[in-house]
Amino acid sequence: MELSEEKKENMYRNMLRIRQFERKVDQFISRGDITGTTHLYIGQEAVAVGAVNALEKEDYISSTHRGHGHSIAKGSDIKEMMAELFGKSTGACKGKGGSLHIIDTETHNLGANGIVGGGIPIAVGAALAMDMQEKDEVILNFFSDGAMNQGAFHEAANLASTWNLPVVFVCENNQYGMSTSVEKAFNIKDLAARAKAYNIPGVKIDGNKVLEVYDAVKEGVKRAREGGGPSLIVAETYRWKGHSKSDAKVYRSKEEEQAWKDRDPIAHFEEELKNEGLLDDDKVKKIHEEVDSEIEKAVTFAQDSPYPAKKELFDDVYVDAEVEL
Amino acid sequence: MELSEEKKENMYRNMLRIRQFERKVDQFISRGDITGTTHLYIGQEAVAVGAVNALEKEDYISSTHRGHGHSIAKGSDIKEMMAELFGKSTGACKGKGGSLHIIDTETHNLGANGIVGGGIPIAVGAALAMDMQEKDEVILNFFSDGAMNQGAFHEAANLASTWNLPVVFVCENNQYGMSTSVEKAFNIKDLAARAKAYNIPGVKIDGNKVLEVYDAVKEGVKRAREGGGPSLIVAETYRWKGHSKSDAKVYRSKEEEQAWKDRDPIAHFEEELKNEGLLDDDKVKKIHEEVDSEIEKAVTFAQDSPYPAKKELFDDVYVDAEVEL
Amino acid sequence: MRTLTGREAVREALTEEMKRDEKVFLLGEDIGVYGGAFGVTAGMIDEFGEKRVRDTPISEAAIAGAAVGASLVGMRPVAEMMFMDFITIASDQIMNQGAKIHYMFGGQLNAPFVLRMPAGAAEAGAQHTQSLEALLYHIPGLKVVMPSTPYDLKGLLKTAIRDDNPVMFIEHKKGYGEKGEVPEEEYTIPFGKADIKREGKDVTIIATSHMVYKALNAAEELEKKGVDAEVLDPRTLVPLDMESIVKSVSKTGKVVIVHEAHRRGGIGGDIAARISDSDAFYYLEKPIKRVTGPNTPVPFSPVLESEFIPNEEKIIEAVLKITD
Amino acid sequence: MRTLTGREAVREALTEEMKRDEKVFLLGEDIGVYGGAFGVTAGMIDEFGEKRVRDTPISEAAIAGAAVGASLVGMRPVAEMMFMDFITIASDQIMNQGAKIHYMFGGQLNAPFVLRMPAGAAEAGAQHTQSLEALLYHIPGLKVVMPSTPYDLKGLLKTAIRDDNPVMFIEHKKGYGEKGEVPEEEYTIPFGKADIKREGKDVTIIATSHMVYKALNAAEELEKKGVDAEVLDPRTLVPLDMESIVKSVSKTGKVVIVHEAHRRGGIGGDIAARISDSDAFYYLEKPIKRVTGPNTPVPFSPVLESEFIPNEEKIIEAVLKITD
Ligand SMILES: Cc1ncc(C[n+]2csc(CCOP(=O)(O)OP(=O)(O)O)c2C)c(N)n1
Ligand SMILES: Cc1ncc(C[n+]2csc(CCOP(=O)(O)OP(=O)(O)O)c2C)c(N)n1
Ligand SMILES: [Mg+2]
Ligand SMILES: [Mg+2]
Repeated sequence: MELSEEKKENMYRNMLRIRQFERKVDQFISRGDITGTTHLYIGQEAVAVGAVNALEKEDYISSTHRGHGHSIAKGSDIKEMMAELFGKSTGACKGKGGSLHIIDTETHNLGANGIVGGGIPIAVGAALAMDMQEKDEVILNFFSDGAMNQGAFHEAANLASTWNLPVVFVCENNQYGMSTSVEKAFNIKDLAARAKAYNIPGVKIDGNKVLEVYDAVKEGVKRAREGGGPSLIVAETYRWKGHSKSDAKVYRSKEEEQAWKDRDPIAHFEEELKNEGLLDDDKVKKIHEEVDSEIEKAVTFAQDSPYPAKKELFDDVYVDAEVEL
Repeated sequence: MELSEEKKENMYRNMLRIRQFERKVDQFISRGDITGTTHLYIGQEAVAVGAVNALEKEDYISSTHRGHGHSIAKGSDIKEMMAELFGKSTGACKGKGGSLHIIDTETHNLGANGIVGGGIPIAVGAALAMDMQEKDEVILNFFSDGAMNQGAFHEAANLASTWNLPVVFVCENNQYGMSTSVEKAFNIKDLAARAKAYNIPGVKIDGNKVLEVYDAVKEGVKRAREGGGPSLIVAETYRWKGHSKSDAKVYRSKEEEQAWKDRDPIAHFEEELKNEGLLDDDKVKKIHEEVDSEIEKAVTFAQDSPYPAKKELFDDVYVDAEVEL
Repeated sequence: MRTLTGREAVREALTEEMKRDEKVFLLGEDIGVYGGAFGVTAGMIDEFGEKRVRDTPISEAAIAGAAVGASLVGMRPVAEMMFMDFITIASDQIMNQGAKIHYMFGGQLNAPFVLRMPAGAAEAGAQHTQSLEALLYHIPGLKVVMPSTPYDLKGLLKTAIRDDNPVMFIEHKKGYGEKGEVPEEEYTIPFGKADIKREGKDVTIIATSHMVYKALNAAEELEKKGVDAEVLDPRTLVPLDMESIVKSVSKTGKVVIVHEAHRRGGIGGDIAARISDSDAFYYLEKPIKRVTGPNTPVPFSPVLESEFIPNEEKIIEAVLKITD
Repeated sequence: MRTLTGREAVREALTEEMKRDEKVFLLGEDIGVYGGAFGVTAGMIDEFGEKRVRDTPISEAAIAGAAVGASLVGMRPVAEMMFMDFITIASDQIMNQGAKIHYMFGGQLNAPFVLRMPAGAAEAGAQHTQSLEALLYHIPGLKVVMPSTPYDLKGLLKTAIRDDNPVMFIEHKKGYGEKGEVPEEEYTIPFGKADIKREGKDVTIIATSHMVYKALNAAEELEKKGVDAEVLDPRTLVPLDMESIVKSVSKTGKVVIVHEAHRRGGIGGDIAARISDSDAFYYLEKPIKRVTGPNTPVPFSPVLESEFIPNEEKIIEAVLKITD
């Protein structure tokens, strides 16, 4: 299916929004304004944006510890996201979750997950619910290479396949799980080959090309929606930053990093759109300004927001019941 | 490698030993003399015997809840096994374990396991120890189809492959995990195809032909011993009896059962050996008598043995320390 | 009133709730044609079909995870762990995911699923006999129910299924065969309400799950020895009805807590500590005694297993130690 | 004496034991060139090579299982869970396998492995901050160690590695940065010996892990208010040095137990119950108080997290409640 000009521009804008959001977060981390564990999505923008755009609005996603990109792509309010990172009461989780647990039920985002692979069975369960309720929706479940060696992946993938559930597994192979390269953690080169173990389609794609991601996911979504069951898409990409703030990146070379930066998914898409005549330098500049100002607003919102009141510690443990002290 | 006549006869004898042992156990279960949960190996004898005979004496095995056959094949004392089933202090585990936990360190059997798939990571760990100690031994890890959908299988198989460890995975596909057929629990037909997910050799064989099992396992053992890493052998077979004593077998047909019984691994091997001139009716009769009398002795031993003293409840929780009360 | 077994009571609760609400469905190993390892769901697949009585592969993490996930988008899953021991395989999904979803997401989501699981020693050795309620009791976000009688099993399971939080529903294998009165009319039992299974004035025996039966037997015997024991069954551990406990203890001044789980770190210690730090402290005349499984794995041999399981004799002994 | 950080003390113990015994090796996620998520094993791969400092895939069940298996045939694995929260993924291997192997096999095998794991709240939300010692404490067959100071971390880890049983070694993230005296000479610390970190006569504060520091600070403050607090650090939870506890309590007559884990089902309840049912009962003048993490998941927001973690103020308040 051809993408409309508007949609393409919007995808470009969203990729940039993710990039700039993460850059800002990175600054605040360095300055100590954002505390705790945060994992940046810079370098992988094409996966989130390409994949999410292949969905209908009502479709679901579920995400990972490296989840900001997914949330932004799905349309979350970045003010609430930023406030959450600051631990403020106006945050997406009222400050309870932080980066590892950003969620947005409004955009049908079932949330990030601090446990590698932990979200996969949950996504499959959500797909089961859609199937049982004969809904039209599908769920797109993000994870990265490291999660593929969790037992939870295996059990969930088998269940999804055996029950023919409407889930699309998107593995972002960013080449590392923390310091551990795919070569060290696997004895297979093509992670998509694991799909065969469950008799589902598996395809490896260039995760730095947003339209390639879009096309592949579109197909998976179509299959899932039409009752064809799950599929696995392995998008090859790279995280530019360290795993988290404490990462000195001793496990990989500057050359390797540079080679991937030379394949910047945003620059690549920008060029493509320029070639198509959809973007020019002025437009790019304008989008940059708009995105940056949007992010500044999010920052101001976050900074101006209050911290939760201490007693909120005790809220939301149960839906209905008080916490016993 | 050609098997010696003696070894072949011994394999036949061992298959029969397993069959008759289990028949006897079955009787005692019906009579209530053996209590608790017991899973009989009848119908699968060719797998245990074929596989174990492909090992050297010093090689290890690890087993499952359906483990009597593996132990007998590896050379365990059936007196101690029977006594264990009776919960007697002379049992293999001093009565502490029962059927689910029969073990025999003397024969390098790391034991049965009550948790489906639970023994797989342990076997891989044992293989790691052998590798690190530069030992010549390998470990043969038995499990059945059901275990293949445990996360533990997946994580362990990946680890074994990535670390190139000397383990041979023998999956006894007896077509069911309790009442759940392979068709219901998997969306793949050939379980050996899962080997590809770890880039290890995977082969499906006729598990009712003891020499076919022997050959396949021999190859896996050779590979493992020579540093070629793990492999997966899926032996197609059938458990004749119900899953455990409470099983009414409503999930399968009499015809299916009969078809498999017609492929009795013992009868098949007996015929083969007769054709080779290695066995005749007299010899068969003699072996039967010897096996039965051996089993009778085991029964007598078990029946005559004392129960553990009550205070033994507190022994062996720790190697060195007392249990705090 | 008619009597049912525990097994029938559970089945009836499941059946009624599935009829009431089409969002309710079951998943677990061999719960379909096999009827479950303990026959609890026997026949239900015929009534509700294989979509609502779903046999699963042997994948406990996926079972629990699927229950969590399905509960987030409109369904009301009731998942079964064939043995409670297997929660160890599904613990991430239970403890890190299901239990925390409502909280860590700031109240945006909730996970209304039930996990049913049979606990208790019944001749199957160390890995199929544990009573691991203490693990679940420790994790905020879970509700933990541990009924004894058929009446309580039924009424509490119906409440569990209607609850909007994750509910851990612990059955006892030996409770499946116990009989008890269960009315024909519909009823539910609220969480957080202990049940005085026997009134008494000399000592409070707090007993859970199958131990309630033993405590009641012990109380009969004690009666003959002139000790009038009250038997209190908390029924739900989270929430725990401390009010009833404090009331009873304030009356009797003496407490024996009975559970089958290992003593060390068992819920008995926590309950004892809560009593000691409550208004009941100043009424306590004697140390609180615990009669529990010992700090050993559960052995297979029948003679050892029956030594492991707390029994009437040991309860009586503990009571007499503080009432004599 | 020289001072080391907790992190250095753990590293030194590992290094010394690996030099002493070639059967000792490490496995875990990112423990090699990365040096571990908390830098504990930094540089060790250079000294011992990648066979003995083994980076693993993200497969906690396989990590724990491989440790169990390797320990059965001659090795002495020290496995790391990157965060203690992840024992939930490896619980079958820890609780059903490792813990029970010696017992259920009638003493034929034993599993001498160590599982190291950092616990405690440190700005990472509900799934990376738990103190789950109560779960391990409940399972017979495991030894459970939970040290506070660099001195104890080192001496107890060396003992753990030499122990012939599975040992759960719980470190605290915030303990990695704490400094303390550690002698150059070799030493080990026996299990089951509590350490009186401060002597006092008015009240016994039993504190574990990082709470020991807070208890000591609180004791300083209390001193100013005329309360002379004894601070007792059990150091090992299984075995637990009840003798020292009873002795201290019999002297002071008052107890406050402090741990970071959730109150409900935390080890504090069990210890309180054990004290109440010991010879110390008749010396107890006041209810045993617990200062613990509340029964909520750990929230992310710094203001909420610091409200979650027990602090000096709350300890002082609890002490004053029973000493005033
Ligand atoms: C089960 C589990 N194990 C370990 C961790 C610690 N951890 C957090 S992220 C991470 C690396 C994950 O790698 P991958 O899945 O490839 O995701 P990426 O960081 O590359 O996006 C690890 C080991 C965790 N959060 N959960
Ligand atoms: C983790 C786990 N889940 C469930 C069970 C209960 N159970 C015992 S044996 C069995 C079936 C196992 O099937 P399979 O692995 O194919 O072995 P088989 O019985 O066919 O030899 C089940 C479900 C268990 N013991 N462990
Ligand atoms: Mg990755
Ligand atoms: Mg099977």
